[in-house]
Amino acid sequence: MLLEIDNLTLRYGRIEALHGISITVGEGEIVALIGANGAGKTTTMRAVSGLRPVATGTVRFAGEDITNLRADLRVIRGICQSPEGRGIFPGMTVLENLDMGAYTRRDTAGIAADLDRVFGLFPRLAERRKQAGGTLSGGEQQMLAVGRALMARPKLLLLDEPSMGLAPMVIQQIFEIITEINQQGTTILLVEQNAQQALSRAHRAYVLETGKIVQEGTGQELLTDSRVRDAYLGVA
Amino acid sequence: MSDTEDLVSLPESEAPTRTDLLVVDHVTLRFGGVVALDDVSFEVRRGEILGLIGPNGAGKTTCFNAMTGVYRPTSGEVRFDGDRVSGRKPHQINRLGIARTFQNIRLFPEMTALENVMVGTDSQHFTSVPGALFRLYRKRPKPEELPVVDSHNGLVRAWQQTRLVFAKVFGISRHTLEERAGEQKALALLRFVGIADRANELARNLPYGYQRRLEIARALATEPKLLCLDEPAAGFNPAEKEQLLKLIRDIRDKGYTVLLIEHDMRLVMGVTDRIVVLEFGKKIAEGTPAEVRDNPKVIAAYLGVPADAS
Amino acid sequence: MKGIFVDFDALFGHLGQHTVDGLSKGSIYALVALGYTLVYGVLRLINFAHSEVFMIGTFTVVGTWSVLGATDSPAIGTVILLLLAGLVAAAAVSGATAVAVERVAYRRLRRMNAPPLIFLITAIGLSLVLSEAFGIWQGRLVKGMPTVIERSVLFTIGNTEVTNVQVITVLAALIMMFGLDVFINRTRYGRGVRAVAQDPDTAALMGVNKDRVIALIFLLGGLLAGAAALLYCVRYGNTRFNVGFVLGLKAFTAAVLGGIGNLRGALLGGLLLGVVEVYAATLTSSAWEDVAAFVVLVVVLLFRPTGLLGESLGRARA
Amino acid sequence: MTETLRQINERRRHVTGGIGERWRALPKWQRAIGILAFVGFLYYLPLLGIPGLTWFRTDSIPQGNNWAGVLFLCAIYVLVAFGLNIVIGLAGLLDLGYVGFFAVGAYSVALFGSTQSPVVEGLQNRFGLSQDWAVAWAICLPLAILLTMISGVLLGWPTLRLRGDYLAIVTLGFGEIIRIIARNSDWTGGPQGIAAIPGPQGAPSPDNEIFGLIDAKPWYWLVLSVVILMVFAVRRLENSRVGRAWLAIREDEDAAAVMGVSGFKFKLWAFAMGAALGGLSGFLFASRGGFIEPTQFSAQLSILFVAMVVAGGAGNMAGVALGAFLLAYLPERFRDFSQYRTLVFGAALVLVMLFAPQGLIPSRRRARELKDRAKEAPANV
Amino acid sequence: QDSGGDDNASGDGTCGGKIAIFGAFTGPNAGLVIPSLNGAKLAVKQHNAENANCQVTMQEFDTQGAAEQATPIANQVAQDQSFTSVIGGHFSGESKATMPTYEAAGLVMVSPSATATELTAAGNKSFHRVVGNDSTQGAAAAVYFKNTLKSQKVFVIDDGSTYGAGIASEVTKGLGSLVVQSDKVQTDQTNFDATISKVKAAQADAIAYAGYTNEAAPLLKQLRAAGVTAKFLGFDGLYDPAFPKGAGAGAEGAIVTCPCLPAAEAGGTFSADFEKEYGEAPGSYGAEGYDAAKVLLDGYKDGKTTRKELLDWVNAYDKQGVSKYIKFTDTGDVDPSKVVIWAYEIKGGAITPQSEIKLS
Ligand SMILES: Nc1ncnc2c1ncn2[C@@H]1O[C@H](COP(=O)(O)OP(=O)(O)OP(=O)(O)O)[C@@H](O)[C@H]1O
Ligand SMILES: Nc1ncnc2c1ncn2[C@@H]1O[C@H](COP(=O)(O)OP(=O)(O)OP(=O)(O)O)[C@@H](O)[C@H]1O
Ligand SMILES: [Mg+2]
Ligand SMILES: [Mg+2]
Repeated sequence: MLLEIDNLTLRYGRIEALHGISITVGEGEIVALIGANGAGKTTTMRAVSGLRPVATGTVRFAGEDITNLRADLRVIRGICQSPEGRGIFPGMTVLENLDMGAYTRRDTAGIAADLDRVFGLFPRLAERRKQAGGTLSGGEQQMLAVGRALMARPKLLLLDEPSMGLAPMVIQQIFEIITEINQQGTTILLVEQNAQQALSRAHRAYVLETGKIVQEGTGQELLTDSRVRDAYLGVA
Repeated sequence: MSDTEDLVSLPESEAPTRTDLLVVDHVTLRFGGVVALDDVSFEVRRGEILGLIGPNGAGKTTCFNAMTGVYRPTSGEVRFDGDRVSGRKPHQINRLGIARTFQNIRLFPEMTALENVMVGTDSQHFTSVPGALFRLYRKRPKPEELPVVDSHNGLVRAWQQTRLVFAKVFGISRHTLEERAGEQKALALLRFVGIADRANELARNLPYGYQRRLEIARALATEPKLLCLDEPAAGFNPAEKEQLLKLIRDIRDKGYTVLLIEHDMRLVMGVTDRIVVLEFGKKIAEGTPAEVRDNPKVIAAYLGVPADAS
Repeated sequence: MKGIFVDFDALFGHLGQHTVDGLSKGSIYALVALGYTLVYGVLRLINFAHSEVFMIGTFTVVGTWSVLGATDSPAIGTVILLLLAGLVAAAAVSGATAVAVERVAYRRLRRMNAPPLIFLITAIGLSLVLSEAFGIWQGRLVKGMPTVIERSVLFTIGNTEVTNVQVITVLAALIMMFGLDVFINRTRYGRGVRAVAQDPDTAALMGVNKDRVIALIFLLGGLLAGAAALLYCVRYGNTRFNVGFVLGLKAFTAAVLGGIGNLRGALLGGLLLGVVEVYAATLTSSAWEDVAAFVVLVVVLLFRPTGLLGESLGRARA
Repeated sequence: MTETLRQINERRRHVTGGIGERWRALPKWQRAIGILAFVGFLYYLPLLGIPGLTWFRTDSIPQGNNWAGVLFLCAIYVLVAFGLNIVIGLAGLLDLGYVGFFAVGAYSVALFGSTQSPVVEGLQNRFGLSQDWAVAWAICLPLAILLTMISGVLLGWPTLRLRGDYLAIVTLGFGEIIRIIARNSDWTGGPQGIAAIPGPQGAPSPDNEIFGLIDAKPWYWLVLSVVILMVFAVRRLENSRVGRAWLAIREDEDAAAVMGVSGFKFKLWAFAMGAALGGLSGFLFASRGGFIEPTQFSAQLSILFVAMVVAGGAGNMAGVALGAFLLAYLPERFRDFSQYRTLVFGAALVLVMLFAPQGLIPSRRRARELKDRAKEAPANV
Repeated sequence: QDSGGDDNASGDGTCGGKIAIFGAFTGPNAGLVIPSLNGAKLAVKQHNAENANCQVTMQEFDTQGAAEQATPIANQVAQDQSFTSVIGGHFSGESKATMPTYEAAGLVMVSPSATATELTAAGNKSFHRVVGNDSTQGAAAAVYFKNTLKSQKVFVIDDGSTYGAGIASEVTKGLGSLVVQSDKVQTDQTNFDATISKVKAAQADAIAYAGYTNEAAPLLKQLRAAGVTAKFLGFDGLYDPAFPKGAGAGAEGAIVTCPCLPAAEAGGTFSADFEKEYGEAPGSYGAEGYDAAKVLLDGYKDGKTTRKELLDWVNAYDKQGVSKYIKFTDTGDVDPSKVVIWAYEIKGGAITPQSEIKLS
């Protein structure tokens, strides 16, 4: 198992946002997390990437206990997150934002190649490479956030609602990219509201409800599960 | 939701007429080399729900910004209900009757949900700062506005009684009355959008979906004639989108005119009366949902697949 | 005596001279301003204690020189030795002080995510502690020191005399500013600094060690303040326990004038402020130079609300 | 050392928190009685003779200072803190030049009320008035408030569009400009200052029985009464549409504007109100002292004012009052520290802020904000 | 710390009493005031030693030279009836701020060093000083410029303080057309380029500086570094060893005038006693501080114990002091004909007496 989350609790002040959840992500898998607003999906991501301190429980990555490791050190271990709300550096250009994604990398040639790949995936970004990140449109920022995460060449990629605010065509594209990079060997933990897409592309998935895991299974299983269909897929 | 009917006061509840409420008239907006809006013209008619769609970076949010005074068009102008919008400050434009929500939620994070909405009611206050300080302008209260006398403790009761007499003789300051009315209205609006259960929680601690709805309630509190929603369903799952769809319909049914930016086609197709499509800052199509859906230009630029793409 | 009388002859008769004087005065502002701007750019807080970091630098120079037995106008070899020793010592001590300031006054608050106003007050408190400590230890009156570089006129243009000390201060300020600019804008580490400035959480997600970056900017600010302290000593040959207060305010004004958080802005603002002050002092009297400085500041901000060059390290707009 | 301090602070927070809760839990009439008793005590304070408590008097040490005189100064500072609290605590604008308003208030009464002021002398000559003509104190009062409000608006008009720290440095400049003008102009009396500033009973003279030169008690009572009045006034503002608008602007000015709240207007009002209070306190300060000179209005004083507000607990009137009281009182009570006073003061400021960052008596809202922020602080950062 | 003798030794109740002394005993200009305080302490100590049955206590109040600090102190002293006389204030501002209060309380003030001319002009009944005022010193400096330095073009600079602006206007008056130009600097200023270029442009051959050491030392240093060789003359505000130290080699030859006696010239054994007590020569106003105390102590010795008696006593005082012959005019100034103004020169980094400046 690449990532093992065991019995994790996390608090915001007095509010307990996660009540002991356990999730595993195997090497080479796409695992989706779905759930309603406020279920705790983002919170889980933050616990994995190290942005929020954990109350109890452990997080293990590639066998190492990283529960109390600093966020920047986790990046070096190979965990990279594309955060909810995009987290674009507003005063940096598109190019610099992408470079930030490769902050911990030293292989100049590899970085250049990856840059080309990202620009190939999102031609819009190539057009705007000198524009300040903060002035991009919402969707452009989303592309930038995903592209930046790709630049880190992580072992484990955490994507928090990558399709948010994107036009239908681009959404399609994003999911194709996700599948593609997964096939190239990147493990992915994916949070998505677009459960249809997420489940059909994920190997396995978990359903979160108010801070607890209520269901888990393969993507296909959940896609056909009636409860899931009612709650998260909407009336067909 | 029935109890809100009388509290959410409506803008001249006229039947949808053909008259245009908002006119975007040949608006061009440049940022340095980027042409975000290129000679865009369209109008929003009273009582309708108009959808504004287009690929990422097409200029939709920029269009909102030009309408609400955040940016000034490079050329062209926006007219609202006969008044020029361009050149006015955001708060003045709000008083003309345009309210909006933001693509990246912008609530007042350290204020409670209720307080957030009450900020929206501010524009209905007539009391000025000295008025709030001295509270000299007093009105004869209606019976239901009088202080209640309900305590069993003699001392307290005496005090309440004094206040009652005082209010009867000297009236109650307009400020106090306005505050109370504002609070009632804010509560009603929270109930209307369905988040009254967490009215006293800080906005920053509300889940995402609640925050989105709170933004809508806050915008409604300013009693706009036109409500502009910028991707209200972003981050919602399909079930939640369904609820939102109902909410937007309810809003329209109350007589508001709505301008909606949204990428979720099911929502857009389900709720709008007409749709304007932008691409690269230019308007490429306009029409009913059915017309737009089948427009090859729109399909090529935006939808990708002919049918419902969600 | 008159209130304000304006003497245009005095100003325009020697405009070149006043400009040169102003530039050399302003370059010291600029160096100190860089320290404010760095910290402000990253943490969004006015590091009020930075003026004391500078002050301690000047006392370090005094101490080093007196240990080395400096005298007035020594031989050229000794001059270089004294300057180098002064620079190293002042930069080291100021840098260490700046890092210590961060440790003592800010780190705990940073961990608590306290609002900027709180930092301002601890900074003020710490600034009082440092300057008072020196006031008690070193006395409250000016402290003289040997004139290490004898002033001499390098060249004359028209009626403008340019001296060696002026050239040294301005050049030093320019070199250090550009060095810093390259470091922040061109290097990987500098990009890390800017990332922390704009969004600390996301920066951590990109693998940037926030604590190290913050310590680094304090250190850089301190080093520059140390260099400024040396230049100040060379130029003025005096220091005092409260030199930092006024100079710090001016330097901060300069940073704001140029666009706080913007390194080039700090340089521009510092030089401009120096020139404005000298002009104003010539036109009327030194008593009014601060008024002129602030009026210029207000006028500039009216037309460019984020300073001459705008903010750059920090959040741009959005 | 820090460990024990932290423990002390924890205990303090525990105790004060507990007191606060219990206090709020009391029935309204009991609270009213409590408040009345406290106010009564405040009026009794200059006579303080309760055994055991006399230790608090500033004249209980050999080189001590007049107790009522110090109380007067404390009360003045409390008034200043109230005014600055409107600007900083409520409207969220950092004003580092508040002393400017204090000075304008003080100079208003000095320039128009004193027979020795160049302005009055000018008026006398111009209109052929007698040598002891000057504007009456009672007229100087509204005049001072008016002038400070105008200066607040004049300062605010061009600068309030600026954000955060830009405003801070501009206001700081404003304070300095006021002082420099006062010091270098003839019509302000220049560095010599202005003497013979009147009080409620006219120009200072040994015959003034109540508001005289020697006994500071009546002056203290006067200012205390003003302070109490202002408590009501400021609370009214705070708990009104105005207070809410200030809060909204503090949080997100653009969003507030789009909701129809004019940021500029309310910020200007905050400035004007704050200025008026600053002017009022300057006015009272000058009347009491009978003499002012420009050095009394230094930038350091502005910074002290800000420290009072923040250390006390910005946004909370009880907090800023306590902050102001302590910052004025402690240096007087501990005169024996002589030249170490400022050093100790600075250290105390650092410690207070490090261990009680929300201030001594935080505003409940601010405390909540900070608690949330602290809890949320990212791990290991 | 109470100075001079113990409290309980007060004699038979018809003698002795309590003096309050106030001034800037801490703060940047404390160096100017401490010698005076020490002088006064010495006087009290000697008095108490000589008059076992007439013990006098002196209590210090530190104002840091600030008017707003001095005011509550004045209230304290005025209300505490055990205080029967006051030494102070040391600076003009604090004196001006507190004079009305002390007058109202009927307390006599004897100041060793507050020199502003206007202090005695307003007709205050309480204030006296044992030092010449600024107009005397200004006039003396003008005489010195004319007669000794033979200056033709004098550049007058002041620091905008109560003290500096006052004395600058006096010296300007005395010099008349010899003043070529003037300039103002400000407290804590460090860069004097503008002033220096004005001095250069005016081609002044002498500079009068009215202010304190903190600005004068760097100014002088920068003047010399910029090649200005004009003679530099300062007033008693610079009568402080820190001045030559701060200005370094540039200070050599600068003149400081002071209405205070060189230690060696002081009457009697004062200088020796002072040096024995404090291990250093009496600096600025040491002798004046001693005299101020002595005027009052003589009154106590004479059995004057009420505020009223002491006020009358001081008004009528007429006796040789260590710094000068002391006799007050109606306005409280020391008799102008008895005032001595000395010129000191900076030699080898020390302030050394040069000559007395004779006004006539
Ligand atoms: N900063 C915070 N402070 C306090 N509570 C918070 C904070 N962030 C999230 N919460 C609470 O934690 C719970 C989980 O939130 P989280 O953001 O993880 O949900 P989510 O599943 O990502 O929802 P969404 O789909 O809206 O993004 C919610 O109830 C939310 O109110
Ligand atoms: N301040 C600015 N400076 C430069 N370019 C800008 C600025 N604001 C917006 N733009 C550009 O203008 C274009 C239109 O942006 P806008 O935000 O209106 O897009 P949008 O239609 O709302 O897209 P999305 O659906 O992704 O939110 C984008 O390409 C954006 O990069
Ligand atoms: Mg989320
Ligand atoms: Mg958009």
